[in-house]
Amino acid sequence: MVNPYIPYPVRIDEIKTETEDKSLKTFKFVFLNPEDEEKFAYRAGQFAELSIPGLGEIPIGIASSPVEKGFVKFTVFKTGKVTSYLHSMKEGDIMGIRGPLGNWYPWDLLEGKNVVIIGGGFAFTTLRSSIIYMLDPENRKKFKDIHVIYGARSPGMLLYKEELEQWAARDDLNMHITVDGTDDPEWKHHTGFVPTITEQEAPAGTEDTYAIVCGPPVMIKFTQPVLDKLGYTNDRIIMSLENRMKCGIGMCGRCNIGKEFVCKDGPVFTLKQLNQTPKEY
Amino acid sequence: MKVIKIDKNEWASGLEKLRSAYELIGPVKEKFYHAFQPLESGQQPDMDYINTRVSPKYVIYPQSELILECSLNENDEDYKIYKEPEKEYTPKAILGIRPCDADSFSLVRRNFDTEEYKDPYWLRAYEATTFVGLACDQPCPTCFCSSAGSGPYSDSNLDILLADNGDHYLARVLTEKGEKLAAAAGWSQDAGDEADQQIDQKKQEAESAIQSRVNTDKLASQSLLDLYEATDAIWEKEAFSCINCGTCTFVCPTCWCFDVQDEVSGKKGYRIRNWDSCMYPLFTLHASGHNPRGTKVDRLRQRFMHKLKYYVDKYENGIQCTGCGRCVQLCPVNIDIRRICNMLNSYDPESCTCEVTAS
Amino acid sequence: MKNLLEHMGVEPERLHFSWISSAESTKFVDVATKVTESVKSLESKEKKFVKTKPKVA
Amino acid sequence: MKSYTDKIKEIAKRLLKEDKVDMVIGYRKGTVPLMHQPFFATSEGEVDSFVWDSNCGLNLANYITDRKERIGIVATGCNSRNIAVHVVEGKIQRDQLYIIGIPCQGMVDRHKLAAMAEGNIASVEEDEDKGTITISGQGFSKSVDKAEVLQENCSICVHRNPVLCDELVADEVTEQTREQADPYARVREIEAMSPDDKWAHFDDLLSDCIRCYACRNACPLCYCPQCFVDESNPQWVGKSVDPTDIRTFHLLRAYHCAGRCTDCGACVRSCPVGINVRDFTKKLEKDCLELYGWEAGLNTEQRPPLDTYKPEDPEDFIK
Repeated sequence: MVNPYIPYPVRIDEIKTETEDKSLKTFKFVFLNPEDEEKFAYRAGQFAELSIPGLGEIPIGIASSPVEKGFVKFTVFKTGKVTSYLHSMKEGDIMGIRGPLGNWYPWDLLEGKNVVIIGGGFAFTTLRSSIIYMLDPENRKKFKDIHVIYGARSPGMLLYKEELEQWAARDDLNMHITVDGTDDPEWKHHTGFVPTITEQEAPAGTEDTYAIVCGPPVMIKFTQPVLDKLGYTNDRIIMSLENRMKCGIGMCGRCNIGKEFVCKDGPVFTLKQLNQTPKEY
Repeated sequence: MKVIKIDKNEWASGLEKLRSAYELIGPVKEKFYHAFQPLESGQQPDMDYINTRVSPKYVIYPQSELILECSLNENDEDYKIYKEPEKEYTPKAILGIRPCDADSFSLVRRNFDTEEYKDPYWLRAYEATTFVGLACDQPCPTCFCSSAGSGPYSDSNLDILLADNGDHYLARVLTEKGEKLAAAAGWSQDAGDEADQQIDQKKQEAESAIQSRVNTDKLASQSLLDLYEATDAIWEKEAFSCINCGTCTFVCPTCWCFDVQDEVSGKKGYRIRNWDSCMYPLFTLHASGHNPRGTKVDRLRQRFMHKLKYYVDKYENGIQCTGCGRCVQLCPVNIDIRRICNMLNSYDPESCTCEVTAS
Repeated sequence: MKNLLEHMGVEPERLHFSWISSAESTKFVDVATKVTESVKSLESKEKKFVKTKPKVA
Repeated sequence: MKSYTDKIKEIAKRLLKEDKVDMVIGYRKGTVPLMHQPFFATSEGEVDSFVWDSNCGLNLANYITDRKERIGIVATGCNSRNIAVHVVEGKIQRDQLYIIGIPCQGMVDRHKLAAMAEGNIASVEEDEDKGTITISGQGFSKSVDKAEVLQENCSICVHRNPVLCDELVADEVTEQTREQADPYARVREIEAMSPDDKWAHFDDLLSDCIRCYACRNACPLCYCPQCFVDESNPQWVGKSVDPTDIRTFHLLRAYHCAGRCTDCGACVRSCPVGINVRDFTKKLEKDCLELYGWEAGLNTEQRPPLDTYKPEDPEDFIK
């Protein structure tokens, strides 16, 4: 019997501070036992429990992409007991990761379709994983047009800044970066909230077009009417939820929305599915 | 399946024989109430017990259980690497468990034994346990097992079913595990041809003695969201008296939710799982401070919707309740699952009304 | 504060209150020594409110 | 207690009819014996569910914390004292409340009666004239003097009449004097033990605790948005059923109630396993009376002794 509670031991290989307020850091982990990396086969959109022995676990979306080998990456916002401690840890430290957990964005369904990725703030992590996955030379041909709309409060709060610039320079991806406001005269991308930029830049919602939306509740609240207006039906709006979790395997009972567990049946749901569940997230 | 006769003195001596192979657990009287406890050498279970306050679920699923441990000593090779603690799952026998409590394990198993994941701690403990049930001839006024998918003689999760018949028990040996235990105890007296009928007769009598029932026939066809949104008709008023303690969930044989906590002692780290309760605000509180079930109305609704609707829809196997009546008896503010079950079952979304029964 | 602790079986010798400034190192040593001695001198050797490995299944 | 019940209904109907209050909080008949349910009525029709007898043991002050409505509330002596504590602590305004005072004759102890019964209790009858309680169930029926099966806190109570109310449902009952009631007899018994015996006594007392927090949540004083046991940063206490953690919870909870506890007994009544939580709180109540001459909730002006400082404080270490 495989014990689903035992984390794989990992070493922190690299820590990168992402944002100017230092509240977000990206941790690159390497598995202590190379064979564990194979067991940890994941798809873009899944999450894992980061486990700090003696302290606890936290569920975090996987920011690295299945096409990146040799490591896994997570971008963590400093907020509670475990994340605060994690932010104080150093390269070389040993901890654990347990997963991969949950479902993923519906890649099979998205093949041959236009994909619009809409993200805000630090919910961009599994979207990064998805973009890298789709841009992989093997995979890019599977998708039609790809749009990415990503916003943060200010330029300094954007995640993965170097990669964003690289993506913006590509011609096989429509990149729309925006910030709520900035006094930087050099800023060459959009200024404005994500829903506004979506209205301006997102393609019309045809049968062939799917939107993946991931961000803070207020962004989702105002983006949804825009997508409705653009013609996206609820089954073509894909969202990723988060709820307080412990086990991550559908057993401990807390993260449910109605009869679905966010950890096991989710975290990815279509808006159509969510309309059939209580709004307990 | 065969029926054997166990004289009561033979019962006592048989238990002593079992001790070498099994850890025995049975009902014993404590200060005020009965509880399932390990039986010391020579100690007999009190088979005339009134149902226990806390259910025997703890035998399989302890309230606090060590699930992982690791060294926090930097010099150790496995420093900070969590491992499963060494535990022995020696055979146990729960003696005199009520059929309703035994049935609860089948309900809980659906949570811990899934296609994708298996909870090794629950499953190993469950598999190491032999369930010797005592049919229930004197139901409590709060018992509603027979309308909750269980019953006073239900044997679907038992290895042996005992029916008290004066100076002896008639025992249905239901499984291989049961046969093994009966053999180890030296119980082999054939009960005769009539015994099966006798048990059925007693079963009918016991079932007719149950006065309390719940209606569940319409639960599956009700709309989940209609019930969820019946705030004015049901939830607001029913939740008023709730004080958000965890009594109902902790005494319930079918509540399985847990929390995972790490503790450190000296140079060792421990990961422990503890029973948790959907009644507590902390259960769902996000680190951001947002709480998707922030009010007691939300939490009370979660508990009853889970038992009476989500579970019904998810597993298509009835309600997540065996009708043991503990929460009804022990809720300090008299929130009664029978009343709420009947309200949900009879809810009419057109008129937003439901039938209120005094149960 | 002492009363309820004493009531549940924690001897008053196990609980001390002192005002010590961060500059008063000698006073800190004195108090610490005094506390240790008073606990050692107790008749009861039972550990009270000392949690070692959590007692769980 | 029909006269009390009728009078409560009469007052509640009047208050709602005259729009003096938005809701009236009382009890309705429980679905099981010995357990009436806290209940609120917003219409005259709902008022007919109200009931009063010896099974109204949970403290209704619990249900008014931070409420904004104008509330009519049924209150015994201890309940009215807890309402006063709420007013002092700013958890409700006095002028939001219309207190329907109950001269209280005590509540029966559900744990004691359960232990006396030879089976499951199916019904409970109270004979007011004879002062007896009759419990019955399958194959048994037993009558006892109500005085014998009162909750312990009720039998030693010296504030049976409301200290704060707008209207009484009946004439005041005679109060017992402290000499008659001897409220601290049990505290003295424990005080007389050796330290290790005391330690063992509390070990035994808490051995059945399942940390369901019914005692805390039934307590009208425990209204903190987050209890110290639920805090994770810093984490004050472990969350398992480790005996040290369980004792820490009960000890600290008692301290948080020091000088505020009215000995209403809701903690003991609500405990599913019958722990006498009052063994902690009663000691502090005694200390507050002896050290500060203080009893909680007797008026709506004075703050409790442990959240004020006076130079003449009897504890010498803080001087």
